[in-house]
Formats: sequence, C-alpha cells, structure tokens
Amino acid sequence: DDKEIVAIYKSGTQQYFIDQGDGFKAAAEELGYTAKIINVELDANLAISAVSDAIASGAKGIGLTAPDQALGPAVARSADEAGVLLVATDDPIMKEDGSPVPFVGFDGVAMGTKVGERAGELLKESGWLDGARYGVLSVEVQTLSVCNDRTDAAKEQVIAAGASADSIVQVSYDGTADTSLAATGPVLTANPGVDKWVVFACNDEGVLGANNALKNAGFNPDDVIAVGLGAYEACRPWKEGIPSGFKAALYISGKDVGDAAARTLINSIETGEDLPLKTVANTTIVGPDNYADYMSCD
Amino acid sequence: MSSAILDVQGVGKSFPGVKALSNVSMKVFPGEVVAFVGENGAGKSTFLKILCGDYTLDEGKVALDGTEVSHASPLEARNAGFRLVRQEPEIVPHISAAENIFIGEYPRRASGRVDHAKMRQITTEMLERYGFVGVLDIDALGRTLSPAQQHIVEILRALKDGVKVVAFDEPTASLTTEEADRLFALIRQLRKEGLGIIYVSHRLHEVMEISDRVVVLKDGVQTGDLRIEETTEQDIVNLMVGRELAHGYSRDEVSTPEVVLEVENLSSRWHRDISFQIRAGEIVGFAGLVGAGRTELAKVLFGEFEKSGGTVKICGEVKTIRSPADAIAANIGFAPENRKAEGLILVRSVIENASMAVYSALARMGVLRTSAMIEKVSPFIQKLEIKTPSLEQEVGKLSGGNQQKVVLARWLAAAPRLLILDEPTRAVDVGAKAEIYRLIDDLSKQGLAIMMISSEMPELLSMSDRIIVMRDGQISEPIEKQDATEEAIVNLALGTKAA
Amino acid sequence: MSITENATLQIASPKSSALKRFTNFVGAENLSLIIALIIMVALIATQTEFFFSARNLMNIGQNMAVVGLIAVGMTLVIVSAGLDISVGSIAGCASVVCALTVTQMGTVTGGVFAGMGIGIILGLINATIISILRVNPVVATLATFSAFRGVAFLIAPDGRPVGVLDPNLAWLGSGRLFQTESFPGLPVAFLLLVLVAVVAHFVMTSTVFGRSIYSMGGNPVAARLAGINLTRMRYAIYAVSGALSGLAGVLVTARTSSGQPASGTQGLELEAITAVFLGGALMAGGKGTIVGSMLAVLLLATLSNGMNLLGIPTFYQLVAKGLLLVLAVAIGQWRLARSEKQQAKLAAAGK
Amino acid sequence: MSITENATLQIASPKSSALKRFTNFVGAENLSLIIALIIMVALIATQTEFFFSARNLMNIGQNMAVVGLIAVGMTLVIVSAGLDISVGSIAGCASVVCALTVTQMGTVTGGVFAGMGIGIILGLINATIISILRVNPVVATLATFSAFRGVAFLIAPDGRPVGVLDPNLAWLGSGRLFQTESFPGLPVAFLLLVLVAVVAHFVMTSTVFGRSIYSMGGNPVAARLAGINLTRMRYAIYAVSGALSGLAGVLVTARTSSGQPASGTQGLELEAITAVFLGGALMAGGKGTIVGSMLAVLLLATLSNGMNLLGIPTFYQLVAKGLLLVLAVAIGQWRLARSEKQQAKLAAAGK
Ligand SMILES: Nc1ncnc2c1ncn2[C@@H]1O[C@H](COP(=O)(O)OP(=O)(O)OP(=O)(O)O)[C@@H](O)[C@H]1O
Ligand SMILES: Nc1ncnc2c1ncn2[C@@H]1O[C@H](COP(=O)(O)OP(=O)(O)OP(=O)(O)O)[C@@H](O)[C@H]1O
Ligand SMILES: O[C@@H]1[C@@H](O)[C@@H](O)CO[C@H]1O
Ligand SMILES: [Mg+2]
Ligand SMILES: [Mg+2]
Repeated sequence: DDKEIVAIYKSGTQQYFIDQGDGFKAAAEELGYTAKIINVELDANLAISAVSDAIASGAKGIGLTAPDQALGPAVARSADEAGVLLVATDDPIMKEDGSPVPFVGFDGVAMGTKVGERAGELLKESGWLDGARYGVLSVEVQTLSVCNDRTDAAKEQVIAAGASADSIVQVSYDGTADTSLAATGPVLTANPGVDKWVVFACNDEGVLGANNALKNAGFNPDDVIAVGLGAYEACRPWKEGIPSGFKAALYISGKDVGDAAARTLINSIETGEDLPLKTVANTTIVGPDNYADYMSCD
Repeated sequence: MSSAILDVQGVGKSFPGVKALSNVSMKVFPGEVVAFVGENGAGKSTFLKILCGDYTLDEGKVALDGTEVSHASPLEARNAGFRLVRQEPEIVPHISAAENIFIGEYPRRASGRVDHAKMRQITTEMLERYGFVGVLDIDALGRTLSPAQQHIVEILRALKDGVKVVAFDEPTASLTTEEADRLFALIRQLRKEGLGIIYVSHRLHEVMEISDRVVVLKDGVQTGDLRIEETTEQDIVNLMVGRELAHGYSRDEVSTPEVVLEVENLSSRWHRDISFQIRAGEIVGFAGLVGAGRTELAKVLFGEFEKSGGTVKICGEVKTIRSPADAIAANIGFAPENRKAEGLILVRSVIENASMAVYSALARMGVLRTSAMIEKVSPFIQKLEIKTPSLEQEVGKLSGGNQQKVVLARWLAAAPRLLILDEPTRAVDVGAKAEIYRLIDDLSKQGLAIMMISSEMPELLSMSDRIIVMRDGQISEPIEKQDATEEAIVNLALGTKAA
Repeated sequence: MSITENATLQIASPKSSALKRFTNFVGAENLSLIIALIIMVALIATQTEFFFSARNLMNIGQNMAVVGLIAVGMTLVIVSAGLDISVGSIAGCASVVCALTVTQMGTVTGGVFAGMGIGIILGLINATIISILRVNPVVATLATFSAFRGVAFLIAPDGRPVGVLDPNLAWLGSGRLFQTESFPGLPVAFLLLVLVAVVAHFVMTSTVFGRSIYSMGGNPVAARLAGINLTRMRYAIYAVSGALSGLAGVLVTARTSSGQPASGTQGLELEAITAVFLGGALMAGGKGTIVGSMLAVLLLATLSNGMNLLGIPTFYQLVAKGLLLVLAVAIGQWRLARSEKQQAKLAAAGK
Repeated sequence: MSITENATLQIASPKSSALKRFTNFVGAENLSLIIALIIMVALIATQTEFFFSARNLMNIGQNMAVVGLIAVGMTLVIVSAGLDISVGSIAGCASVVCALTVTQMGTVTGGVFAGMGIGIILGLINATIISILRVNPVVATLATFSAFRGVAFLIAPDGRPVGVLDPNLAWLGSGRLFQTESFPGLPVAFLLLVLVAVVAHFVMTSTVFGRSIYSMGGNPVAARLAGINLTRMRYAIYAVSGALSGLAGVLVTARTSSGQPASGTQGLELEAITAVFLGGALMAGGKGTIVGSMLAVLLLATLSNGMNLLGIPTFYQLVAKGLLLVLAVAIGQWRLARSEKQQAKLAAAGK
C-alpha cells in the first residue's frame, strides 16, 4: 500500500529505541499509516542496506538514527533519488552539499551539554569545589563518534562550571553496563586520593556500571554525583526510594521523538510541503523528585 | 655391478625420550630389493621418513644416484627420485582417487588448468600397467576407499614419473594373500625396470621370497646386512630379537559345550542369512578375500552397523544390539582392524587409550583413579612389550606396531565374554606376535569366546579351533581344525570347487 | 560434494540433461539451500508484492556484495582447514585507508588498490603468525581481529569515520550498469561479486592452487609429503582472504561514503563464517565450494531483505534467522540420509 | 628393553619436588601462559603501584567470573570437538529469566535455579539440533546464537532490561566473603568461579565422563567403538555449557542489577573461545584443560584491568590485546620446540 513509513534505528534493541519505535508506530497508525521498524545494530553498512530495503518496500518516508553521522550523504542521496522523504532522528546528518537533513529530536552535543551543565550545577552546590578531593569520571564509548560528541560536550560544561581539567578521568567501555563496571573499578583503584566522584557517560548504562563500581569500592551515594543520559536506569532506585549515585538524568522521551518523527513525515507526505528543518522533541533534566511527571519507570 | 642408486651413511635420529636410529648405513643397487626388518619400534619407519624428507636427520648423509641430497623437504626428496609407500596411507578425503594420486603434481593444460581428463587417463594406464585393473574406482572419493584401495593409491602416487628408489613400509599389512601376490608381481616388475626397492615387513617368509638382501635393525642400531641366499628366517629373527623364538604356535583345544555367541539367519546390507555359533573357550577364525564382508559382519555384531534380520544370542539370551555401547553391555569386545581411524585416540596417552573400554568397570560412582587404570592395563602393556617412553606418551607418536598393541591391550584388559579381533597381529613383529597368540590363548582358556578375523593363513590355521570362510556376504560351513588346509580355505574364498 | 566429482561426472557423461548439469554444477548437497531459498521466497512473495520488483531484486544483489566478497575468501581459508576471524577488522582498515587515499590524493583507483593492498598486507601478517610463530589459526586471527580493529581506529584521524564524497567511488557502491528505461540496471557491487566468485570458482575447481587447497585442508600430511609447500599456500590463501576483505572494506566506504573503522565492518566474520559452513564446508577442512557459499550468502541476504520488507520486528528476525539456518542444513542432512538409505537398499537388493 | 618400566617408575615416585608437582598440575604447555602473565604483571606493576592493592586484585577476580564460568563450559565443548557460539545468547536469556523470577516471585535462590534451568534447556536444544538434525556444531550454535538472542528479547517484557534491586542477588555479583578490617574480602563471584573450575577440573581429569570427553573429541569413531554413547555425551556436554552460561547470565543480572537480554552478554562467545584456545585446546578436539582455560581467562582479565588502571585508550587496548594473544601462544610454541630438541639431544647422548 501507499501509506507506509519506516524507521531505522542504530541500536534497536536498546530500551530507548524500543520506546522510539513505539511512538513512531502509534502516531503512524493514528494517522492511518502503517509503520515498520528496522534495527541495524550499530552497523553502518547494514544501515545503507536498510534504507534501500525501505525504499524498495514502497515506503513514502524514512526516519533514521544513523549508527554514524558520516552516512549522511550516502543516505540522503538514495532517498532523494527515490523521491522518498527522510528525517534524521537523534543524531543529525548532512547531505553531500553540507546542508542538514531535516532533523527530529535532540542532538548529541546538546544532550552532552545539558548533562554537563546539570553535573556542573550539582558540583557547585555540593561544595566539593572548595578543596574537596573530587574527580570526574567520563565514561566513554571511544569507538563511536556519536558518543564522543556527548561526553566531549559534557566535559566542556563541567570545566566551565569550575572543575579542573586534571580532575577528569576517562573510562572506556562498549556501551553496556557490564563493561563500564569492569573498566571503572581499576580507575578508582588508580585514583586512591579521590573520595568524591562526578559521573556521566554516553548513556544510562554507562553511568549505572560506574555507580556499581563505586558502590563495590565502598563509596557512599552521598559522595557520588552521577548524571544519567536517558533516565531509564536512573529512575529505578528513585522509584524504589533507594539511595544511589544517580542525582539527575537527562530524560529524552524516545516515544516523543518517534511520535514527532512520524507526524512530521506524514504531514509532508500528505501536504507536499517541505519537511521542517528542525523539530525539537521533549527532553528535560529530571531528578528523584520530578521524574514521575515526565516518565513512567519500568 | 653398477654403482649404488641409494647410498646412506651413518644416519642418526632422536625423538624426546627415544634414540630411534643411530649410525645406520645401507646401499641399494638398481634392480635390487633390500628388505628392512626389525621389531616394532626398531626405527624402520623413521628411517624411511628421513629418506622421504618427512623428518630431518640429526646426523649422517644420503646420496641418490651419486648426488648427495639434503632432504630438507618432501618435495626435494620426491624430485630426487625417492618415494615412500607409507605404512599408514595418507589419503585426502574429499577428492577423487585419481586426484589423490596426483596431488602436488597435477597435469596441466596449456591454459594452466588442471587437466582432469589426462589425470584419469594416466591413472587408468597406471592401473593397467601395474595390474590393478578393476580394483580401484578412480572417481571414488578418498574417504570411501578401503584400506587396500588406499594402499593402491599410495603405490601409484609413488610410482609416478621420476621414481628411482621406492620404499614399501609394511605394504602387505592390509592386503589379503591374493592382493599380496599381486603386489609381489608388481615389485618384480619394478625390479626389472631397474628401480631400487626397499621392503619393510614383519612377514619374514615374504622377505625371504621377494628380497635380494636384508638389513636388520634392533633398537635403532643396525645388527646385520645379509644376502638373502646366505641366511634363514631363524637367523634374521636372532638378529632382530637377540634370542631364539619358537616357530609357529600351537594350542590345545579348550572349548566347552557352553555356547557364548549364537547367530541365527543374520542379514544386513552386506550379508545374507548367516548362522553360526562360538562356544566358550573356542577360537573361530574367519577367512576371506577383501570385500568378503568379514569386517562388516564384526561391525554388525558389535552394533556399529545395522542388521536387517536375524537374531543374536549371547549366552543363550537374545540381545538387541543397536550400538557399540549395547554390545559392550552385552559383554562383547571388538578390536578393529583400522587402528588409526577406528581404534585409537591419537592425541591422547597410551594409558588412556589402553583403558578406555574399562573406564566404567574401573570407576567408583563415576570417579576414575589413574592408579586403578595403571594397575589394570600395565600388565598387558608389559606383556605385549609396548615400546613407549612413558605411559603418558601420545599414542600417535608410537611406532605402527606398538599402536596396534595398544588397541589389543585395551580389549585384552576388558576380557569380555565374546571378543572379536579383526586382524589382531597386523603390523606386529614376530616376537610380539607369539606373545599375542599366547595372550589370546590364555583368554580362551579363561572361557572367552573368540572370533578372529585374519588374512594371515598361518595364523588362522594355528590358532583356530574352527575356520569359517566368507565370500560375498555369505559363510561356508565351518572347517574343523583337523580338516583345515590352506587350499581348502582359498577354494572356498574364491568360490572354486575344492579338488 | 567435491567439485572433482562433478567435473569427472561431466566428463563421463557429456549428454546429461540441462537439469542434471545444473544439479552437477550446484552440487547435490547445495540443492537443499536452493530448496530452502525457494520455500522462503515463496513465503515472502505471497506476503508482499514488492519482493519481485526489479528494484528489490537489485537491492538484494547490492546488499550481499560486502559479505559475499568476504565469504569467497573465507571459503578458501576454511577449505584449507584454517579460519579467519579478522576479516571484519581488515575490512575496517581498508575502508579507512581507501577513504584517506581518495580524499587526500583524489584517486579512486588508487583508493581501491590501497584498500586491497592493506588487506593483502594484513592477510600476510595473519599467515606469518600462523606459519612462523605456529599459533593456531583461531587464536591468531582472534588476536588480529582485535589488533587490526585497533589499527583501523589509529589510522583514522581521531578515530572518527572519514567522509568521502567522490561520486566515482559512490558509483562503485551504489551505481548500476546496463540501466534502461524499463530496466533498473545491474548493481556494480553485485557484478563485482559475481566476477570475483566466478574467478574463485574457476580457481578452486580447475587450478593447481585451488586443488591444492582441498588437499592441504583434507589431509595436510598427504599434501606436504606430495611436495605442496603448506607455508607458501597459507600465505597465498590468507593474502587472498585479506585482499577480498580489503575490497569489501572499499565497498563499505563506497556505500556509506565514509571510511568506517568499525561500524559497518563489524560482525562480518560471523556472517561470512555462517555462509561458508551453511554452504557445505567442513570445520575439519578439505570440503566446501564457492557455489555453496554464494548460495548461502544469497539465502541470508534474501532472508534479511524479506524480513525488512515485511516489517518483521528485530526480535522475531533473530529467531527466524536461527530457524532458517537449522532448517537449511537439516534439509540437506535429511536428503543425504535418504539417498544413502536408498543406495543401501539398492546394494542389498542385488550387488 | 621395554621403556614401559620408566613410565611405571615415574608414576611410582611420589617424592617429586613441589616445583615439579606445580608444573605437573599446571601442565608444561600452560607454563607459557604463566610466563606471559608474569611479564605482563611486571610491566603493569612498574607503571602503577595500585596493581597489587588488595582491592584491585579482588576486582580482577570479580570481573573474570562471568567469562570464566562460560569458559569452563566451553572447555568441555571444545575438547569434545564441538563449539558453542550461543553461550552469550543463553546468558542473555538466563539473565532475563533470573531477573523476572526474582522480581515476580521474590526468591533469589529461585532466580539462580531458573537461570541455570533455562541454560540447561537451551543447551539441550543445541545438542538436539546437532545430534538429531545432524547439523554441525558451528552452524547449529550460530543459528541458536541468533535465535536465543531473539528469545531473550521476547521473554523480557517489551524487550526491555528488567530491573532487580534485590540486595541478596546483588551480593552474588559484588559481595565479599571473609572481609575484615585489613582484608577487603574475597568476591563471592570469584569464589563461585573457583568452585566451579575446581569441580570441572576434577570431572575432566578423574571421572569417566571427563575422560570420555577427551576420547570422543580425539576420535569420535574410536570412542564410539569403545562403547561411548556420543549422543548422550553431547547432551550432557551442551547441558553443562548451557547451565554455566546460565549461571554467568545470573551473575550479569546480579552485577548490573537488571536482567539484560543482550547488553552485557554480547561478545562473550568470542571471549570464552579465545580463552579456551589460548589455554591450549585444539580446534580438532581431544585436547585442552580447565587449568589452561582459567589461566587464559586470568591473563585476559589482568590485561584489561591493567590497561584500565593505566588509562590506556581503547584503540591501543585493542592492539595490545592482539599482541598479548600472539605472544602467549608463540612463547608456548617456542618452549615446546626447544624442550623437544633438548630431550631428543638427551636421548641421542644416551640419556
Ligand atoms: N614423531 C615421533 N615422536 C616421538 N617419537 C617417535 C616419533 N616417531 C617415532 N617415534 C619413536 O621412534 C621409535 C622408532 O619408531 P618407528 O616408527 O621408526 O618404528 P618401526 O620400526 O617402524 O616400528 P613398527 O614395526 O612398529 O612400525 C619408536 O620408539 C617410536 O615411538
Ligand atoms: N571388490 C572390492 N575390492 C576392493 N575393496 C572392496 C571391494 N568390495 C568392497 N570393498 C571394500 O573393502 C573394504 C574391506 O571389505 P570387508 O571389510 O568387507 O572385507 P574383509 O573381509 O573384512 O576383508 P579385510 O578386512 O581383510 O580387508 C570394505 O570397506 C569394502 O567397502
Ligand atoms: O544511544 C542513545 C541512547 O542510549 C539514549 O541515551 C538516547 O540517545 C540514544 O542515541
Ligand atoms: Mg613402522
Ligand atoms: Mg576387514
């Protein structure tokens, strides 16, 4: 049938993208369209295949979170050639000529900036800046450019808030909680002088792993300022009322991003209007007190 | 006389824990067959492997046709004209027999393509020339070849162009008498063509029959180099073993009325309507030509192959045997003929290989102590004089004959009610053979029923209480010991009328 | 089944019917892959009219090129009783090197050769570790799987993907040949794969090098004693695998218009290994065909395309892929068992 | 002279030195792993004083538990000449099942057993595919690698990680035993691994089951003809591998306080396979030891810990890991060649 749109996600087995897919589908169905979701598991080559499969299946519009922003020109070209509408979700991409592909969501630099700002504020409030022996754990997926964008921006903000550049320690993991936990342990050991830590990462999993490592090393939750990215792991101890390192998290509503992406696409398909260049979805910093206003936690 | 085609001077070789060869020298002249004999583990195969570039020598030198060869690689040895027909044929499983013969040296077309047609043509010609017509399907895959067919492939591989000296390492071990005769004709033909031939065998009558000269090895040291006319089998044995051996073996009949194995109307993919009995204490010999179906019969009885009809009773009880495990549970043991493929775990130790079949019997609640394993099998290892630097040695590193003895040790130790032995003394030296006969005899005295498949006529005649001859999947009436003659057996095997 | 048999069969009976010749070419064992493919295509096509569109078929062809190239090289490696787990990492290095060459020197041909060149070098490193340091192929290429991936990131400035916008390079990844009004054309990447596969099929069936791979894989001792230089063979085989992984990396660059150190070349090893074994190769070596491997690549590519067309959710896709793999091999085993039983019956009926 | 007497002599002499007994236990082949470990530890320890801190050592122990458990099972599988690529996916299923059991039924013991139980069931499925459908182990477990991962997501409500904040479960993942003022205690997860490894070592060396694994791996035909039921063995072996992968999945849940369908259990197969081969197993089967595999796991865990301590960036970590793998095996090969040469020289000299 003619009324079909497709969403392609770089990491479709992650909770965040499952949410996004749900939002995308629900909005499409509401507007009388069918929607398909394709997961490419962080594989740029598969992403190209997925785009061409989507086009071949008769899709009129595609939403794409690319595993890699360098894919922009290749993807934009195929979509243009086939006359299919394309929006980038989460991670912005560019066309060959350098112009942006219409974007829905909240980009990585902005996410990192918000996380870093909040971490900076909490750091200032904590009073650690006045002579406490604190450190900053930046938990990074160094092999993923979209992740480096986030942690780089966060580091910048924390420094802007007054943290010394020396206090920042980089920890590398692969995006999962388990490797973050394993990698953070030795870093804590290597910094025995530090008794208070600020933590951020590329995603909530990274922060969760670091928190567990801190707990294992005997750190009190009070000595940890961890700011999550995603909030889906951060909200769990909040919901249970258990003290944890998580003091705040950037909540990005995957559902909202998916919903907005579908609506934007369908609107342009129906009206023939150009896609809006930028549709910013609902994102906000949440904490133990207010998370429930924005999200359910399960 | 012309000069030596092969001249070996002072060759030595050691392995961890074993000095396999020291200071061995020998010459082979064109048109001469030199036999190379010695006990299991004496160093015969090692010597040949050095000549063919498989092992490097520690000391000494080798000259072929007057030029010294460094034997740095198999390719060099091949090109120099030395060829080995190995004791264990090395076959590539998933390519055709013809291609197996040509690996490494394919005929090519002008375009560089492998010329499959020419390969088949040359193979067919060679089969004709060397008298193997109809014995080998040149298109059959390597893995489907019988031991005898594998040997033919090895032989043809060796005889391809440029051969000057060819060595046969126990070539008759997997052949029946008929096949062996064909091989002798071949060797005589090669001798006429002026090749130098080295012949390794434990069958001394063959040595006497085919060779011009005999070189004897004992524990890696050369103990004799004699013209065949000037020696006797007994002399050779003396040089090999260092003591006198009784000639042949005779045993007293010990069979009792108790029937251990009763086969009734058994049929299978290979067999039709086979019925026979073996009583406790009885040794029943099975004779036949290659392809007669003896090995298959053993495997059907042992549950490795399916039977399509008939019953098998053990000690009067009908047994359903669907797998070797069932067979062992029914108190049957089976020492297969093909030790490398079916008998041994080459990468495991002597002690493990010898005790495998008695694991459950030795274990208490599944727990197995090494000491119990040693206690159980080391008597057999000692009686069979298995030459190994330690019980922990990988079986694959033993000499061929010693490997065979390990398989036997396993089943002698298991002492089941019915023991099936398929070519039990294949590749075993004369001294050890006598010892094996004595052990088999002992077992029969303890009341075991023994089914002994053998292609060695003297062995069948001296060991069996009765002999059954197989032909084309069917069996003859048993021949009682007193009526058994070589001629009678051959006639039944070939299907020719007895005189 | 080994191609020798096919070859000899062909020689033996030249007047075999077209069907028989097809069966011979494909190999009896691979028929099960074709059966599985037919079943699958039938299932997909009843669900969506788009499957048989020319565009979609071209699509499948294009999407299978990267894995296909690697699977060709992997077939040589596995038949020789080796394994190459580093292929994806080699592709990553090649992808980056190609992108850098094209952006910095402006030459697409140079980029292609640089990619294949680095592939060959890395392949030779694998062979050296296996032959000279005597490390077994699994450990050796697990080691370089990690090391080469690291190298790919180190070559890429800041470890980031290197964008390349050269249209000629892009043509390699997504261009079409023989395009007309009514015909969408044949994907260049697919034609490249077909070319490589045909050459490789010829090499494996009809050259001394290819036949020697079967020998060394089937029985290294026999091969060595017949004078085949196993070390030299290994160098050649891993160099070919490296070169084709390199070419696959070049295609990744061409398709994604960026040099991808890892994303885009990840998981290729498992995909290629899956295809080669599904295509009938043996873990022990000595067996396997290019035709089989390519059929398997086609089967996997069709499955993934079909599931994307039908919008099957990831979780079910994973399960379906598993089922297909088991099914395809099980059909083959079942056919084999049946034919063996029949032969046995024939033999029993009257020799 | 029969050399057998030496053998009996050797085994009879009980007064071997402590060093010799250690070498015997570790196995001559594995000494190279210990050498590599010592070199590496020396290198790390000169760069950071923290390496030898009790806390850091405990950390290494804790981090190796997940891979270690899987490597124990994988050792059995590989020695039997099989392969199990599905272990990570099994762990994923078990992680989710454990988390669901704990959250919904409130029983941690139940969760542990449920995790291991699902592991056993999935292991039995692997064995069935291999034995009954006669699919080779690589393809079979590549298939279930995919299928079980799908199942893990399907079990998890909406495919999401299942949070569990039960402190008893957490204790399993990060708790300590024998903790005192001055001693940071021994990690529970590490003790669990040690316990499992010791039992497995005993099973492999001293039980009929273990010995039969070596036999069937070395030559399945000979093993069958010696009365070993290969099918039953395979069921048992894959069930053990499944159970231990399940237990590893339980640990993942305990460590991350959530049931992880994929994250945290991905890539475990390659890691475990690496360890087992590094520990001296043969691709062809019949060889390999628990001690070797555990040393290899320790080596890999120490490397990764050391590099994190030193703050080495990912890209260099990847390269270093590759180099370590090659080095460790190459040392072993070099020692083997040297000792064989020496022993041969001794023999030549007349011992
Ligand atoms: N690769 C090897 N590694 C270690 N020892 C070996 C190796 N090959 C042979 N040996 C040892 O060298 C000695 C000579 O063995 P060889 O195979 O030459 O004996 P043989 O005379 O051919 O005996 P058989 O009649 O049993 O075949 C034996 O003790 C054997 O165990
Ligand atoms: N005409 C034949 N020529 C050569 N080999 C054959 C022939 N027929 C069958 N074979 C194969 O030879 C092998 C040996 O045959 P089989 O085991 O039946 O004979 P056998 O009586 O046990 O003889 P032996 O064990 O002494 O070789 C079998 O694997 C069989 O497939
Ligand atoms: O991958 C991340 C995910 O982990 C979440 O943090 C939101 O943004 C996505 O891009
Ligand atoms: Mg020998
Ligand atoms: Mg036989």
